[in-house]
Amino acid sequence: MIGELLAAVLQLVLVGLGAPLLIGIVRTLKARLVGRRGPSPWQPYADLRKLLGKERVVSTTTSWIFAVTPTVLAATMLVSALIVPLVISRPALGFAGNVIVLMYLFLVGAFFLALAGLDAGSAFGGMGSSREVAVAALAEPTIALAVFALAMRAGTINLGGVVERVSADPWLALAPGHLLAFAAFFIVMLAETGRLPVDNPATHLELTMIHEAMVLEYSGPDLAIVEWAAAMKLFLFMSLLANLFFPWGVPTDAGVATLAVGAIVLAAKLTVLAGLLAVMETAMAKLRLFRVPELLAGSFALALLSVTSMFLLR
Amino acid sequence: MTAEPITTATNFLAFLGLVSTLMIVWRQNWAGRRRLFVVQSLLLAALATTIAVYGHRAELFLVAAIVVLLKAWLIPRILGRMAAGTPPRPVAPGRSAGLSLLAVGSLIVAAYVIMLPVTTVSDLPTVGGIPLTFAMALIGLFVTVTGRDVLGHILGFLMFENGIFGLALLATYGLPGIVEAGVFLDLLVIVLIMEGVVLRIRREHDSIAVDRLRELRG
Amino acid sequence: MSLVVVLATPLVGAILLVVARGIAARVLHLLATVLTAAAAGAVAVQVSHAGSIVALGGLFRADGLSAWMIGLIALVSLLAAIEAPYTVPSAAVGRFRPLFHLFVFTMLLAVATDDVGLMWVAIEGTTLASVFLVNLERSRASLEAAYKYLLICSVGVAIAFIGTVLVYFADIHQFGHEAHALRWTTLVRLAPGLPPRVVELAFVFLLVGYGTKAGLAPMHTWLPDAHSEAPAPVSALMSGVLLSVGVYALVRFKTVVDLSGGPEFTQRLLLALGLTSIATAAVFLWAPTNYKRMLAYSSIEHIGVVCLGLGFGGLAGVGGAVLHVANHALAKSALFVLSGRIRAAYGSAEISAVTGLLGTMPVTGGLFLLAMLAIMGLPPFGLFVSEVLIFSAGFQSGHGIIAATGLLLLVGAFAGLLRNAHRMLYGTPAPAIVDVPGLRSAVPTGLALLLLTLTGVAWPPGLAAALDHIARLLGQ
Amino acid sequence: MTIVTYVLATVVGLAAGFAGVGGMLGVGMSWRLPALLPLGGVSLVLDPLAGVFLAMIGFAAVPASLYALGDPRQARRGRGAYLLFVGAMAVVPLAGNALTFLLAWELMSLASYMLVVHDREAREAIRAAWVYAVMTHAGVVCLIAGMLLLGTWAGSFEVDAWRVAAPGLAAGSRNLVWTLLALGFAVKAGVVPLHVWLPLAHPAAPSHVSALMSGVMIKLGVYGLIRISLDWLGDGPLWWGAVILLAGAVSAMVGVLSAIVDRDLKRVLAFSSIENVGIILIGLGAGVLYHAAGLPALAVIGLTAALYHAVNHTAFKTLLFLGAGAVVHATGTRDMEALGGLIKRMPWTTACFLSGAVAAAALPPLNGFVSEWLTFQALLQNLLIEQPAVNLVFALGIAALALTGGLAVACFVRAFGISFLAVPRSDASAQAHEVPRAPRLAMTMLAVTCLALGLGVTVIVPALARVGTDLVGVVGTLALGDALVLDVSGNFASLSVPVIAVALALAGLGVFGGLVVTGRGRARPYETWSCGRMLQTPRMEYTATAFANPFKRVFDFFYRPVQQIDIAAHPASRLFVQRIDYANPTRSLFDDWLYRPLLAGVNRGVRVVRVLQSGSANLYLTYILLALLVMLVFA
Repeated sequence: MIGELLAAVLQLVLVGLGAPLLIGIVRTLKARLVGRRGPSPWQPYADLRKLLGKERVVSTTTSWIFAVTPTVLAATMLVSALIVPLVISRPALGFAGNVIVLMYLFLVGAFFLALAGLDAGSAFGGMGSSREVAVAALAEPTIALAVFALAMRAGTINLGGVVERVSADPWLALAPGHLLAFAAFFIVMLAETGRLPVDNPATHLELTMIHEAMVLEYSGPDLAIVEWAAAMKLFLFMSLLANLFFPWGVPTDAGVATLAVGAIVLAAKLTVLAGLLAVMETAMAKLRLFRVPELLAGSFALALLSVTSMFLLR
Repeated sequence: MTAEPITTATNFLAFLGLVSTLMIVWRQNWAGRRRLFVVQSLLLAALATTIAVYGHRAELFLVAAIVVLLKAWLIPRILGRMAAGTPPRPVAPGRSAGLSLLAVGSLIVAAYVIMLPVTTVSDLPTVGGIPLTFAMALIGLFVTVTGRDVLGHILGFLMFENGIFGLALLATYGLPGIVEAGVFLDLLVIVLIMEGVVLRIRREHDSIAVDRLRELRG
Repeated sequence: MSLVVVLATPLVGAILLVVARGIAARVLHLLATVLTAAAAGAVAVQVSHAGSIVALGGLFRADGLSAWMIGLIALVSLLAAIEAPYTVPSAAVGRFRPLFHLFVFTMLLAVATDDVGLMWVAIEGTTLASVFLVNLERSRASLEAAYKYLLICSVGVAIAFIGTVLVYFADIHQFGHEAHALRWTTLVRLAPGLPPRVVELAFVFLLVGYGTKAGLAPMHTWLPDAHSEAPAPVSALMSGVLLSVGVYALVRFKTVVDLSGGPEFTQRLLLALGLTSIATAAVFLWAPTNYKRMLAYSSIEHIGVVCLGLGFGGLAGVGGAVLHVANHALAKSALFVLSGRIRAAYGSAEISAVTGLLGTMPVTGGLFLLAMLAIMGLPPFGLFVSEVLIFSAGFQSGHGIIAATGLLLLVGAFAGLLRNAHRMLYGTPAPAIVDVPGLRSAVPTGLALLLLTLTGVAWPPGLAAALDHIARLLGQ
Repeated sequence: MTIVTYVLATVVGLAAGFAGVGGMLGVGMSWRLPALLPLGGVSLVLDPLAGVFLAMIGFAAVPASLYALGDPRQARRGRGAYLLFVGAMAVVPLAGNALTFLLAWELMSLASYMLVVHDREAREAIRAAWVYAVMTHAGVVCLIAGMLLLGTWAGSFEVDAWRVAAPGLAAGSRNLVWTLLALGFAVKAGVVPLHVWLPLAHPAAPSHVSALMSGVMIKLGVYGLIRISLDWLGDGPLWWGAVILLAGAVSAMVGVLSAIVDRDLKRVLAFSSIENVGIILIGLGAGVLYHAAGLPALAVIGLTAALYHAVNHTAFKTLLFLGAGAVVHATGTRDMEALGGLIKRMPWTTACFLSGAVAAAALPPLNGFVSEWLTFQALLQNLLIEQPAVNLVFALGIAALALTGGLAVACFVRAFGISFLAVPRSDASAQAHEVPRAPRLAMTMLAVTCLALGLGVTVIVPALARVGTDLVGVVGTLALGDALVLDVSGNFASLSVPVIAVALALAGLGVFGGLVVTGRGRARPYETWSCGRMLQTPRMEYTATAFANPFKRVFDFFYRPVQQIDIAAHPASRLFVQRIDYANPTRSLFDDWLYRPLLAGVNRGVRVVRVLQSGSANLYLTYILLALLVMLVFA
């Protein structure tokens, strides 16, 4: 029982504290790739601490929804942290949910963030919400089909079950269906977490930003929490990607040593993925908003391919 | 076998009736038609008396008398009163009687075909005349349908009635008394009502042409 | 005895009303209809006990079907008589009353007599009695309608006379000069022996002849003109029961023909004519200009449904058809009475002239809406149940396709009727219209709708048994 | 008098509700009155499936009637029709024979027609009522034909006789009956392409009635589909389930796509009803497919998902319509472009509407999420059926359900955000005031029900599963997990909504506590940032049309939007623009290609045939002569 508790705490700490570091690593890698020295990977912690110190400025037109949204965002991310198998295949809340619950928890966050965007009553908030919700809607079918591909292969959609099933039979991981599902899921991650081809996290240019437009009105501690939640979302998505599709090294029992090994293996995988993300982002420019559906349609086609390949090669 | 006198007499009278009907179709002007109608009614009365004599049906004498009284005298008088006001209609040029005679011919053939079930099954001596009288009825209907004015309609209807009366005589040697009386009463009332209606139409439209009566559509 | 009273009262009433004037006429008018209704009730009671009653040595005979029709005619004429003072212009009421009762007499005679020939005379009599009723208002249009009505119906009924003569010929040819050869009872008794070919030929003439009186398409052309130009009580009587008398005559002869040559012959004809009638009505219901013509076409539609019921046959089919005749009579007479009031208030029979009826005339409008729902065949009124009965017979007798087509056409008619009802009932109410004062005037139509709800939702105990008895009577 | 009627309606609702729950728990009851009507008279039978729908009708009628009590003056006209409406709806699931069913069904349609034509002057309400009445009547005619055919072949019009005789029927005749009845029920359930009456009729009715129509009446169409696919006609071929599933998928997508772009709040909710019926039918289609493929355990899950979503939809859609009714009552308009900022003036209604919106967008922990999750589980396990074609149908179902889920979130963010948040766009919404206590109580009751239905998963799913097993036939004990966690098919998937809800609450409190403790709670009010412009007017806000713009671009093949710009220039010169009117209306696929040509054809045909009655007596006589000759020749 102690192991379970320890694993839960470890997962919370990893997600809570590790998320800004992941963002930092990606930023520094991107800078290095374009030949700049770039800020140190610990820079996001400094930003958060600065924001926490600042004064909260709240617009008169907003309502309680604007005030509650940061808390809801953070809460959903923390609960998701206990569902995704980071350092142990069966995390504390593993029994309570599966991939579909995870996706809907992220949707709760998107729902309230969009409402907060609208609440301020400015044109940018509305535009950001409208586009964010459009992208989220178009990403849904891909997630569902990718999950369907996994469910066919693993016979269950409980995350722990999938991890154990795939790690037990390595050939599964190399099946074409599996790789196609990974590619589809990767594109969805880019769309959901607002990374480059869909939305440029680094800019404040009104016409191009989707995620940033919604949080334009936030300031001080609220902005800190929102940024923190966004970082956690990226962390969770990447670790989900890593552990579902390449689950080796995810321990199944909760001993102190095994947990440490699990954490290190997770850190390694995330760094590799962060590198891949950085390379992708520097290589690609931002897509015009009305080309994003074609990208998502492509990912949907990949997911459909993975499902049909699962059929044929069964 | 020598045909019984009743067969030859009824066939001959029925034939004459049909000829009178054809004459009515051929004659276009009203006065001539009215006179031919009287002839037709008299022929039917004669038919009734022959059946009364040979068929030993005493009540048919009374029926024949009523036919003469009603259809040969009273109704033509009313028709005359009705037609009094209208200006004599010139015979429309180019409206040859040939076309209608052709149609009447086909109606006679149709009458024979329709009455086949009756003529094949019946063994009555007067069976020969049935298709002829039925043809008279159909031609009467044809005159009603092609009537250009109200009088044409009424005359056609009366000829149609005559044809049916003849058919009834030949097929059943006369209907039961109360029904026969009812039919004559109805016929008289129809003509009287028609007279009232025609007067009102003439007062309303100051003409009894049918194309004035086309306002109610849809 | 009560049969003679039922027939004598309207005749005597008509004769007296020719001379009566003023308050005496008004009292006599109402008294005559009430007495007829009472006598009809007596006849119905006697028939329900004794099966059938006879008068004048068998010339008059009332069995189940006749009693049903006599009751219906009495009821509808009561409704029309009560309504008459409101809508018939006072100048014409002197001519209206005697003809009205004569009209009722001829209809009662047609259904009460056993002699087929006398029935023909009576039906011809109904036409003659109602010609001047149609032309009561002496307008140019009603004159034209009356003329066409007289001409077409006389030609039609004359064709029916050929049929009657042929039936008589078949009877004599087979059994010689029977005493009462033209009596329906003898015809039914001798029917199996009659030569089928002749009887079937006779039925074609009878169908065309009496079909004209019943308003079956394509012989229906006089009906919209006559019913829309006649004053409301007369068109209520004509649409409600005169058409049913035409159907009554057809049913009588159908029984004889079925016994002699088997039911297929009459079924084919009745189903064909039934479908054509519903189709023609549905087309003309789509965009009528005048709401009285709309009601006339809806009568054609419902008579077509009755014809389908007779064509399908079986206890449900014929029983349903008989019930449908009663339901339709009640609903249509109520509708015509109400349309009379609407025409009196709005001054025009055009649908476009009447808007916001529910707003300006709440009582009449409300009743009009309910009656329209009834005529469209919606529960809780009886027409829904009788239509379901008829179509259940349709499917049971294997005529699935025809039943389905009928149902489809009914939807078309429903759409048309509802469209016009909407144009009249809703919209901005016309300001200067006042409703007929007092609720008393709404009592007769309200009563009719109440009866309809009875047959629609809660059948009185005897009804099912009566319908089965009548169906069996007609050889099902 | 109005008060009495609505109190009576509440009592009837409660009675129906508890009778329904009783029925669900296995209390069977049957009550016959053969003498009252022909074809078997009146007969009412209560079984578990009827119990579920009866409970739905009952427990939805209570808040709706309560809402009406809040504003008796407006609810006075049509109170009789409302009572008839609730009564007839309660009888439909109980009907035990054909005539009772048809009578109750038609009475329900008639009552709802009377309520739709509530506002007599509004032209489009009248047209809506006409479209609704004609389509419903066409549906009823299909039902009449189907039931009479079934009654003829089964030998009796009693439902029990149908169950007995159904297996013996020939496949062809059973399919014909199924198609006819399915068409009839599809019209009432608002399945695309028979849905065009729904967005017209529901907004025209008063709010508490459209709440019942959307929440409960269209479910009776689903009830009918369940009866014919699983109960009355025995187990049918595979294509029944496939047709239901695909129809559900199409309806879901068309419903939500139409809901996203509509400006009228109540039309948005009406379209969302079409979407939710689509989701229910996806679940039902899956259940029927499994039943036909001989997998009763999965069939029960599919059916349970459908029933559960039906119950949930009744709860949150009634809540949303009552909320919309409150908004219309307060602001007098349904156009979302004129609403906005209502959260500050109508806090209570806003909170209830938000909970309805969250439930409708299927977000945890409320009830919409749970039934959609269960539908997913039913769809995801289709591998046990070997045919690839069926698996493809399931894959389409999954994609459609997922896309619909995402678009539903967008639709309700738009509906709630534009109507309730930010600055009021018209002075009507600026002076809005909170609705009286009765409607608020009604809405709160429903909001609490949504939460309870969401949290009580482990109680409700077994109850509905028992209804499923009663229909599909006895199957082994369903491993549905313990009191806290719901397991589906062993360890395929498990869900525990209470645990997630508690975790969310704890995490939220933790974060909020952290903020307050570190003393950073204070906030300085200031204007919304708008790039330095001084003036902040409501016209700068995002409008409903603008919000829907991305969807119009992405799905333009479906919407075929029309660009309407008219520029009012200054009289002096074209260059000085005074006013620009921009509209971007979408066109309905079904109106343009299916219904408008149909009407035009009918009108043309009628104009041609009217010539027959041309007024000439000669022509009329010719008709008689022709009729005579034709009959003589052919007879």
